Amino acid sequence: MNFSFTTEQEAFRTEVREFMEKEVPSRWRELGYGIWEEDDESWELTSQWVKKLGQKGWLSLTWPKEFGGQERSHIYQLILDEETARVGTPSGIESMITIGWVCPTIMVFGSPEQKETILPKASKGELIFCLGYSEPGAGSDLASVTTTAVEEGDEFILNGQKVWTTIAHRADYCWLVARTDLDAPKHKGLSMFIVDMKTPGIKINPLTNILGFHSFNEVFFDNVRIPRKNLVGQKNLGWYQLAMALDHERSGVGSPAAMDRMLHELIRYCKTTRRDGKFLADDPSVRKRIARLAVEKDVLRMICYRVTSVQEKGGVPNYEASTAKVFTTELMDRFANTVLDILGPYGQLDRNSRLAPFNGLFVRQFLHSPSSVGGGTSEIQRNIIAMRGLGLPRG
Amino acid sequence: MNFSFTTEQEAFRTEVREFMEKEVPSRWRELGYGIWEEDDESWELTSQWVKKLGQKGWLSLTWPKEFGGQERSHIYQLILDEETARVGTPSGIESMITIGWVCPTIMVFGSPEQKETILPKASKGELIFCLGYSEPGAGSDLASVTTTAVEEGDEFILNGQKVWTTIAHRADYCWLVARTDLDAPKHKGLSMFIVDMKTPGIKINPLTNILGFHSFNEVFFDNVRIPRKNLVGQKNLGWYQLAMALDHERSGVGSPAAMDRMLHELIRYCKTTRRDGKFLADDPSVRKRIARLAVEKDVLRMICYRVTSVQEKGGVPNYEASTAKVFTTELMDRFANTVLDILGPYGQLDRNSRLAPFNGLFVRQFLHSPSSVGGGTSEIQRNIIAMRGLGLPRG
Amino acid sequence: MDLDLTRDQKILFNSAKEFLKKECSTSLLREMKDDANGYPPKMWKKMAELGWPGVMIPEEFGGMAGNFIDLVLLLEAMGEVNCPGPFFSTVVLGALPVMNAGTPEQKKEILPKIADGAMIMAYAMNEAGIHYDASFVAMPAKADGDAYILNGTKLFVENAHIADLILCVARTEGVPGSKDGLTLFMVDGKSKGVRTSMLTTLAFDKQCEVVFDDARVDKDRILGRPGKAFEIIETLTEQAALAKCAEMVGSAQRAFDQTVAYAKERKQFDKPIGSFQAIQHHMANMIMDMDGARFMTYRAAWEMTRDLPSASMSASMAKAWTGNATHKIALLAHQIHGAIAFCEELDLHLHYRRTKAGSLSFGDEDYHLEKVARHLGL
Amino acid sequence: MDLDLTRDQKILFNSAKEFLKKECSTSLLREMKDDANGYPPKMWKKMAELGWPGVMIPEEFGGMAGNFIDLVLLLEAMGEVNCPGPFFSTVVLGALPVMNAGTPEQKKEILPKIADGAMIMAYAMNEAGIHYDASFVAMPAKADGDAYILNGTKLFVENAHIADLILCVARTEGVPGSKDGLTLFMVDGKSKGVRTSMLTTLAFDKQCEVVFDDARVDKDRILGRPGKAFEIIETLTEQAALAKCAEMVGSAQRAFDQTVAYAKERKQFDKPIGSFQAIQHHMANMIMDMDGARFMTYRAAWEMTRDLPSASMSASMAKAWTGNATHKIALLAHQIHGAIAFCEELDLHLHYRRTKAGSLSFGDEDYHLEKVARHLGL
Repeated sequence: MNFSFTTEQEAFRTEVREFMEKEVPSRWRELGYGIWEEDDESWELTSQWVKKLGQKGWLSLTWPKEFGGQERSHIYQLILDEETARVGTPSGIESMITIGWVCPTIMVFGSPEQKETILPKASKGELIFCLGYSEPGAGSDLASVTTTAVEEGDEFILNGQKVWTTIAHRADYCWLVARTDLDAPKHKGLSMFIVDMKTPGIKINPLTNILGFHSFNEVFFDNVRIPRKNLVGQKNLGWYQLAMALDHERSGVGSPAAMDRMLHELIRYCKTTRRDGKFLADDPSVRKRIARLAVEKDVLRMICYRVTSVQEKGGVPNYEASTAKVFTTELMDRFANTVLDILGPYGQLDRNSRLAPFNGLFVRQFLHSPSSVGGGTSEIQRNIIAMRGLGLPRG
Repeated sequence: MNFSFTTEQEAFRTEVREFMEKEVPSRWRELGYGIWEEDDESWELTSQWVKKLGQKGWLSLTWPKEFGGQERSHIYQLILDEETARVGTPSGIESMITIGWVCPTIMVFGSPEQKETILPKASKGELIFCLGYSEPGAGSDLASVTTTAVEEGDEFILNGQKVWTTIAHRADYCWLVARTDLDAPKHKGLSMFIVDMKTPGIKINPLTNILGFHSFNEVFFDNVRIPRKNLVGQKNLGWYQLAMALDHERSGVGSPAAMDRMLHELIRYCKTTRRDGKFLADDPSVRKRIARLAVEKDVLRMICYRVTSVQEKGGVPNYEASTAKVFTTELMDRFANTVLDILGPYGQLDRNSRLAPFNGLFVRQFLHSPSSVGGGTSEIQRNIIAMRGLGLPRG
Repeated sequence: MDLDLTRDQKILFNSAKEFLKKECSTSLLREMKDDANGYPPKMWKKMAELGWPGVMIPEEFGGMAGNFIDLVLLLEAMGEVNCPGPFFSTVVLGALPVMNAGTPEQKKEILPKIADGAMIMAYAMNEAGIHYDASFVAMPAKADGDAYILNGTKLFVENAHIADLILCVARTEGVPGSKDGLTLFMVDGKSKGVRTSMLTTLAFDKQCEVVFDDARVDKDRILGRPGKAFEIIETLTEQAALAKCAEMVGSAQRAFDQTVAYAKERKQFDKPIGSFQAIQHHMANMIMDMDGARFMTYRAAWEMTRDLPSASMSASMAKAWTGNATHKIALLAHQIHGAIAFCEELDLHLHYRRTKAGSLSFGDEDYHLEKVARHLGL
Repeated sequence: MDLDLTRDQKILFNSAKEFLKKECSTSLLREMKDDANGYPPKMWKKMAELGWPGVMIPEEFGGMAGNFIDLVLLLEAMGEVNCPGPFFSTVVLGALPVMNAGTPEQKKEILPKIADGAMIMAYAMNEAGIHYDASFVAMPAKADGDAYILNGTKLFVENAHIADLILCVARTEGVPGSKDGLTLFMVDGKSKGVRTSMLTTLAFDKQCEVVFDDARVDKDRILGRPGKAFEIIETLTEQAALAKCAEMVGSAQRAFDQTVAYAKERKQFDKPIGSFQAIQHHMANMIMDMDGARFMTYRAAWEMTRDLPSASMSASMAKAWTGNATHKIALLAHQIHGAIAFCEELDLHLHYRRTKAGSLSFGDEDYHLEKVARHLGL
């Protein structure tokens, strides 16, 4: 049992932190955990940033050397995630998808050519995927996708619609699941594809999210021709490959560090802000609420550390990762909601109001969290925890 | 819309309250809501008490006159329930079963002879039922009872086992559900019976509950012969008759009044008790917790009043009664738990400790509530609320 | 005892919902979000024709002489559609204090105009350093001959930008923290020395920062007695808190209704999601929160109509419960909808925004629990 | 970073569980509930042979020289079976403060006896008027020649009835509320003027009321400096709070394990109840509470072994979380079991009792949250 980091790991943390402090544009710090602003300017910032990380080799920290990685242990990844979250980078969904979900799956199931085309560029931040999973009729029940990919000679002809496709309008490729066998039971007829977003027949329809940003899209596929070489792994085994990708996806072990920073700023605010005749920090109820958030944040940290601890021993954290995901999502809800309560009427003030505490950070966090269902709702996660973690029977 | 009681109703409340204040033995006030002590002495007290209520006509307040009732509106019943709960009578499960569940069902489905034998005596408190529903394999899934009643001439031969049978060892009759058609689908082969507990072949095995009282039992039936006239309603339609009885059962609209009294005593205690240098009542966290209990207690009151309000207009409150049941159970949990927290180390002190606050009332309440699943667990209740109340489809 | 609406109440409630369904579409909300005024004057005029602004104003001043329950029902209906406009600030924060504390002349001057829809009001109490407690108002009002001179900045003043009359709390005596010395001024919204600018808020309501820069108010433009405004403010806060409950109840009810419909219709794993126990139990919890919020609000309103001493505690209880309960409903509504709720177009987020903003206005849970504690004798 | 137990820790933990499985059956608990001593001396002797009482005592005094993690693992194993006996009061509340503040002579006198299982200790701090804060100790100790005379009543003194030595906090100076002036006396449990009587408690633990009636204690029977006991007590409270966490973690884990097994085996509606989503989600919540409690406890223990400054906050965090979390687990365990859990025979209630009693001892959630707040610089 050991809750500390080695000297070498701490040195890496210092290196990352110093880099972050120097390099992260200050406007990002106000955006909130898991939120990135969506306009051309901020996208430009983001993609430069990802490239910078790529140059440092930090996108492929844990990758095997044969794929251009550094073969560092998962603890280094944890440290990187923590420091990235702490400093308030937009935490890059684009690198999360590409680096966190797509590339590890390609390493296992991809063809040599796919590995060669994708991995080196992705590790440099020069190549971005969007995720073609959800459809209007297939959300939690992902296996029921109806987008079809019909084999025709050396190609698959893709028809159908994806939705909630984050950064489809920015991505180079789509990591897509489609039905290749219409007669098989629904889990058994799916395949995964790498789809070049410049292929003719793809139409993207932007959607605006409740924060007012354009971050996700509807994507329509009309007789889109995918070369056979872009099929990932085996035809009709897509569901099982995808399930593995979801195991990777559920992590997000840096979030407690983001909360560290938020708590730190909140505490400073409460110690310097008088309301109704006293400093907020002197209100017993405020003290208790902040202390409780701090405790819950550390509980989450333990749960996240366990994910890394399992990985470190060569295991695949599945239910552990699900607990981390559920706890993160729900704590972020409580966190933002509690902070708005502490701020009182000031909790309503959004960005660009002169008096908005933290320039509205927690308003955006408050709006962002309840619908963050990427990678499965909390309900689905709890099913996974009960069935995979505790061996309870399927319902 | 009207949240008040008429002058006549208020006069009835005064009458009940004065009666209660005078007549209720003081030891009952320390027992806790929904709890009754189980020894011969306390049973004697209880049965005398029920008879007293019977003499006042208060057991059959809302019954039709033809069955010896007073045909008072449900509001009078509510008032009676409130005042009974407030003063801290053990709230008589025995009259709850007999008066609340059995008799209303007999009025609808019973034979003239059954009505004549049971109702007048029951209304006087001279006749007590226990409830033969649960079996080792049939709890939430009540329709899966396996106790059989096989028709033979003018009798049914009963074989099987019931469990958690509260007051079986005191009851005159058992209100029992048994399987009369072994081949029918499980909901369609059940019948209800009135079983005289003195019939040969009945064996009662006492169980001790976690408060240390003997309140429930295992009951074994070994070739018990029930005369056909004791079949209630129609053979094989028992499930539907039972479902109706459960609708009545789920009420318990007096509980907020019990909480009124507990809060009142708790507040008095906090105002006069110093801990760690200040009165408990001056601790902001204690103030907040008590205030929250008071709010929740009034929310429960509104939910209970609505049950009565629906009944008053001739409706059958089903999902409303389920919300009342769930809320009561869960609030009682929170209530007891919160009070123990407020009492700190003193919260551990049970009856007969010199310094036990409220002579351990909340310890017993704390122990009593988590397993109070009579009439269906909170999970089952929530299913009912969703399906009956909101029309959500069956799972 | 009868928890149903009376026939008249039902008619009022249903006709209000009918009217708003027609007049206050979600596309209107979208427009109004970026509209300078924040509401369509045509809709406001129609409301006035229906008598809404005068719902509680006595007949002699052109009102409908309704009671607090009627007000609550209108607010609930408006809450359902997240109706924008000057109703709350004019009727709850304007008409009620004038009815409560105005002189006969003041009533005669102001109430008929409100009832007509001809006067829009706003209420300026909050300042930097205040969450809810008016006794910490610091803004000075200095006597100067026949007038007072007001200087300072007020915050969270809804509709100040369109208000004909601003009720402004200022200090004519004493120090911040003292209940004595507060005075309620009726300031002409267009008068010299009053500058408003818009705050950007969670619920897209039109809350303003108002700077009083040597604003001059005649001495007879005072509501109640000079220095004695605290009690008027207390009553107003109580009424406003309860009125907010009604809005939140309406808003949460709509989010809830949408979610029930969605849960029945949306299929996953070949079944409506509403058939899954997890969803069913969420919804069972939602309806308990919903019913609790509604009937706690109705009870307090009913007690207010009867001037019962318990009304004050009941209002605080309602507010302490409703903020949290309706927030939980809106949150679960999002969760049950999943990704689609993150889409601006769905409007669900408006309910999520409104219920939270409501819970932060006129006293949050803590503030009202402390009031309840005092009522309980703690 | 590695959250698993080391090989040695696993051996200790598993062998402890093995031992307790054999020695501490539920039928034993049933007997001990009504036993005057409250524990079987034979079991205690065997524990001593295994070296448990000396788990943290240095080798020079006959101990195992283990660290706080070892202690936590033993307590967790004991928590699983709700093990009765003098371990907690002797080792946590006795050995630790002696190790922390004793003179070499005191250590030499006491620690070997503890390690041997020959000495049972108890800790008497609480009094009427105190929940958790020792600075409110009022009981006077008056100097009288070479001795002090103690008079007063102590409460919640676990195992006082069997203690050879009672650590008693009394006031030699100052007034209640002051941290100065507290002194820790080592009182012979059998001495004249010490009377114990049993309290009836939720968890069936043997907590006593102890009356000191002109009890005479020699001046050299003081732990630490006279009047300066507060810091020793603070450290002890922290350690005891964390030790309680370990017990609660064990107790909740067993309730949880039983519930998982029951949910897989118990069928209703022709399916194991564990296949119902409502049950699955309850259990998912339970495991998050469980994992949180366990690793918060382990982390604090690990930090204590390293004497890290953060250990103090981590211990308070662990206690603030664990009380509530393990209570929720035990409560849901009851709920999932249904009626059968209301049966005394099932033993589930023992976990429900123990976790709650633990959460009320050595600081509840509020107390430790306030400590956390202070650590956070609030």
